[in-house]
Amino acid sequence: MWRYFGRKLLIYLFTLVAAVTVNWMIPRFMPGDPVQSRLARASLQSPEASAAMAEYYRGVFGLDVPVWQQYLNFWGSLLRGDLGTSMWLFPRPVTEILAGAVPYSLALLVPAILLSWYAGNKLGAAAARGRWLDNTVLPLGYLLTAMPYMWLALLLAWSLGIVAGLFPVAGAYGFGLQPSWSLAFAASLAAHWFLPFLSLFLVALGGWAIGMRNLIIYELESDYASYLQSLGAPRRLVRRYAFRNAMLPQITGLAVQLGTIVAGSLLTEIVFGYPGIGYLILQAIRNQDYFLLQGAFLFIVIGVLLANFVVDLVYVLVDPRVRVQMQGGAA
Amino acid sequence: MLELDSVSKVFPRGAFGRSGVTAVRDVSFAVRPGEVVSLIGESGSGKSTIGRMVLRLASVTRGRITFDGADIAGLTRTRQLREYHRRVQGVFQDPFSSCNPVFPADRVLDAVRRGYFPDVGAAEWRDRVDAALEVVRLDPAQVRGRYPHQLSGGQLQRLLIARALLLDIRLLVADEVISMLDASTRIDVLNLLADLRARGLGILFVTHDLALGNYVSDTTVILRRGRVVETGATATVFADPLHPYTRRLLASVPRLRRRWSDLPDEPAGARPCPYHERYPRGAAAGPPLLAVADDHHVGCFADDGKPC
Amino acid sequence: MTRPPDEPAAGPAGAPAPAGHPAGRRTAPVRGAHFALRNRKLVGGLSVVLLLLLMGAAAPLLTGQPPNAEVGPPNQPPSARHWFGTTNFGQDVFAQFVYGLRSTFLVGALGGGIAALVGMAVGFVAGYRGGVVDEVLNMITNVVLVLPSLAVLLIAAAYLDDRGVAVQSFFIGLTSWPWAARAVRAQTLSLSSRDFVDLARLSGTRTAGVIVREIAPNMSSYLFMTFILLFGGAVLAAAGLDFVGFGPTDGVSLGLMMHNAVNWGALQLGMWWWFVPPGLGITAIVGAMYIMNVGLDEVFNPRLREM
Amino acid sequence: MALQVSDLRVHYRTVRGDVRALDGVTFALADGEITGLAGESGSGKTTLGKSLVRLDGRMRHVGGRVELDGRELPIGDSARMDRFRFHEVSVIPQYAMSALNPTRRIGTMVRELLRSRGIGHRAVRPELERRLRLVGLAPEVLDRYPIELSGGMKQRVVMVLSTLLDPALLVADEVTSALDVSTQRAVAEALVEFRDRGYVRSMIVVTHDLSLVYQIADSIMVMYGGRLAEKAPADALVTAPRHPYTRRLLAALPEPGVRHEDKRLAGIPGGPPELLDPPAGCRFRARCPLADDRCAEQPPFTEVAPAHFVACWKAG
Repeated sequence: MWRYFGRKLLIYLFTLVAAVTVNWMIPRFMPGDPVQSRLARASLQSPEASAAMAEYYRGVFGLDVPVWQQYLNFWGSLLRGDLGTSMWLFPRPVTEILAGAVPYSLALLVPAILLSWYAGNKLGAAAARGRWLDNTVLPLGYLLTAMPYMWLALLLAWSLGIVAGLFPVAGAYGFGLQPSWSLAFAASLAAHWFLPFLSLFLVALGGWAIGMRNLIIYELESDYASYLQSLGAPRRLVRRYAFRNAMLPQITGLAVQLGTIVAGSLLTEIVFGYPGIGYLILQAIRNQDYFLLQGAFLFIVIGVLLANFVVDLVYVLVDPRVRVQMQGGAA
Repeated sequence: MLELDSVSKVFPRGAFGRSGVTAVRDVSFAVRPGEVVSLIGESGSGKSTIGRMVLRLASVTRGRITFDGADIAGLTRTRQLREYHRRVQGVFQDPFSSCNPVFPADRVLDAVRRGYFPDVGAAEWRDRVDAALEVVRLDPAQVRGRYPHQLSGGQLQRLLIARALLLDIRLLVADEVISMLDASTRIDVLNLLADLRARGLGILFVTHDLALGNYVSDTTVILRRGRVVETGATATVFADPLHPYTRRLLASVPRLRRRWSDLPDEPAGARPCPYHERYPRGAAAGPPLLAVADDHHVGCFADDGKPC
Repeated sequence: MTRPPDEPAAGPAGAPAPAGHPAGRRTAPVRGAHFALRNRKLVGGLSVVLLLLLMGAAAPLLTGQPPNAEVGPPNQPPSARHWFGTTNFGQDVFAQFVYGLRSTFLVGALGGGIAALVGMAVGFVAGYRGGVVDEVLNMITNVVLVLPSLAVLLIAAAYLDDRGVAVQSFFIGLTSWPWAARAVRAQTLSLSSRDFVDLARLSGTRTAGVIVREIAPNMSSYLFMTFILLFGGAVLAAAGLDFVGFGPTDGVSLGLMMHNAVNWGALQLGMWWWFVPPGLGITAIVGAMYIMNVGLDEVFNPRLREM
Repeated sequence: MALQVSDLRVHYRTVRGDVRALDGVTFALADGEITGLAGESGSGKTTLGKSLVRLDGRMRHVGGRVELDGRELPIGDSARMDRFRFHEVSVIPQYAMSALNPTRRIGTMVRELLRSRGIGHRAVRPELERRLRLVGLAPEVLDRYPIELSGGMKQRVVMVLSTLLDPALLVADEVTSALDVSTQRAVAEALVEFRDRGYVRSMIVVTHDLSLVYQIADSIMVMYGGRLAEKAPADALVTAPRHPYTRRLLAALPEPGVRHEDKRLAGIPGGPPELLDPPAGCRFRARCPLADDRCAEQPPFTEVAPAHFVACWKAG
């Protein structure tokens, strides 16, 4: 048991180190003088910001100390929770800005991931049941997965938002509102949330449905399914077993797909001007705010790692084979 | 010619091989030219692992395997290994698995040419192939350009033996070569092995079937859990099996014209294992093998003092 | 942001048939071609892909002017003169579309190709060599697998002053190979326990030879399908990058078109002709390739064919 | 007569056309009879075993009848056949090692299976435990997942489960071929014990191993090319075979103690006929040393001695 999680944690630790290293390396090893080129490109309005940026760069880059020292310094400030100061929203610290955006991103991601996973699996299982459904679900599923996230978002925003006028297409709540515990505010939140959620949900749905369909067909051809049928077990029981067993690889699939869906949510947020991490990334790019960009990157990596770990835990809980092997019970 | 001296094999298991499973323990025997040695054991006895070690497809963990006096573990260069495989070849259990299904079956012959005889001309090579096919009694027209699934298991297995014969082999490792063949053709492959032996080839015949081992072999090595349990001249071992495990095995073999129920059951412990009598604590305390007669040795697979 | 909708290994349904056993299995390429031509998914998908590829290749012939030239009045809806309408700047959307197809195919082929090469190399070596090599490669694969690739790409792109399609493809390729490596590794692992691999070693074939001559041909259909999925993934990843604003610094791409459309308020202005064609183009290419893959799977894998 | 199979024809659909895996098979099985069904791969023996229980997706019932205790089995109609499965006809499949759902505790799976067939689990449970003990398994295996059991244990669980409702007919398909010699004997003897105790009325043991089936069977059927070549009491078949194929087959089996220097055995030259487009007349004709013009006509499967049936013109 501990060995399993130990291994997993080791991988996550490595990943984190790799991510931080990428973050550290890229500005340093790209051609040109990073400080000057950043300062030049950032074309900052206020002199304080410009000075702060130069100073911070000197601090974290520490170009006068050996490279390994620079690397350690980078980790040091990171562990203190210091991701630098935003240029765009100067002088707010990057961490604080990101913390404000995370709830919006989570509000989109968590329901979209869980619901699309659940509904996609159901849809895929239904598709495996009959030729007619299969012939509709399969092409539709492929069409959905083939869509760029932002394009579906654009289509939804344009058709349901602008043409039909059913939903607002920008921001997280109405212009005139202040965040409060009122019903009006909640309604506005929900209305603004719906379209970004829907576009994320739909694109992810297709992939799950296809995966489930293929897995179920495989399960239905397995030996235990034919044995049950030889003993006259009704299709219902065989299907239920097949569905349950096919769910297990889909859980692992969830871990693999997380990064993709998170990427999708970034793009969706941009389309809808939804103030999550993705929207921040766009602003960071527009305003040449590299600290914000790097900070957002780290936030995403850590989020994905945490989610992966949760998926691992769930998998161990639901697959008896892994559980048994961990207890060393295999005969 | 081939000699195994206290050979053991431990398979690493777990991350970076921290723990291991011992598949073969202190196995020693020899194969001489013109001799068929059958290695008999049930699943998990380590018999196939020994075959793979002899073919250098698996490494030896402890002990030595020598061929003509040279330790084969020393053959590390590709060229040295190639020379070794010029003399020692193998045929495996599943003839269909031995042929790449996406290519014609006789491609296995071309691979030999590519590896060993790149200078031989097409016409001469064709003659050599025809000669080898004739030895295994295959009609060249029947196999040329055919895909594996278009041939029977028996035909394929003979083709694979012909492949080995294209080289100047002196030892053939035949790993369960007939267990997947139909009853009507397996005897032909066995007879072929016997004929090759008559031509001076040494054969290591790995099998789980005692009757088949008995039919072709001169020497029998019976394995259980990676250890040699009994070994000797085939006639001696089958006429007077000394180890209780060998006797149990013989009694379980289904035979025609004699039912299990007609055999008197041997009461447990009626004839204890001579090894145990000498070394009551089992193999942990004694040598790997105990000589009972000139060419008849008994070993033990129990290493915790329990009776075997 | 590779998105393998049904990475061939995940659904074992997509695994190559363990061909070889009794009669009735695939014989020769002839039979494969026969089933390929009769497979509607394969033929349909391939047609769409080829049509779009042709459009991209013939871009200069289809439009008289460079994609970014101002050729007419701005904000025009589709008409006989401008099939897909014009942008805010009076650029012809159709011209941008056909030129954009080029970079889409290029990024798919290059990015997918690099990812396929890395994935196959890692997968083959890890699966065939096993042991410590496998452990280490597996670890690396897992690390890259959990790293969200769009995020990595964003960071890399942010510091690149000069972004061409080739550089973009290179980075996409380097971040999207892990699932392919895993899939290839699993296949290699199961194939290398087959006797023909041992036999090849006994015939004096070196490791590289065994992989190239024995293992790879056995999963060629599988490798091809993996490449198609990687191609689709690279196209989508590039579109995402372009959309964020990290597209090619010069030239035109379908993702960049969407980026510009959103940037210049096409949504609010109701200029649907500006953002619908590029997205549709991407969806058509990637979707057609996925459908083609299903068709290929059915052709290569007789078990599915009977469904 | 427990089982009466008349002129059964079952075809296999493949991309190249219909393979006539069973091409007119007729035989009867008495109450309490264990019959061994032997033949080479591709002879149709597995198809025969399967078609009495469940035709898989590619098999098609083309003709002939199967009667069990005088009632016709609707073998071509899977839904109607369900009523008979488990209760009347049951199977121990070739793949017994992987026949149990890997993610279910064995006991849970048994309970759900029984419930889905409308059988109270409580009523059967004591008998289930008794039978598990009989084959040397503690009832605690029901609390285990299949991965926790060894191959032999799974084999025995499947054996007990398949016969739990005392079926009239059991098809045991290559049940021993994956096992070691020593466990083989135990499993084979358990089959006989099940029959003796009345858990199973009659049994067809499909195998490629004549010597194994000789150990436990009352009668043996030999199949060749989709048809029965011979059916006889086990001793008669082994000591006095009538069909040239059976004779050659028996002559090709080495016995422990036989060495090639003393007695060189011979196989049967040639290969079995292609069942996609089988030749007319006797299927063994091309390989038969006794064949003559008459064999161009298909020989009937006739009784040449009490309970001894042969399909050969020369067998009279």
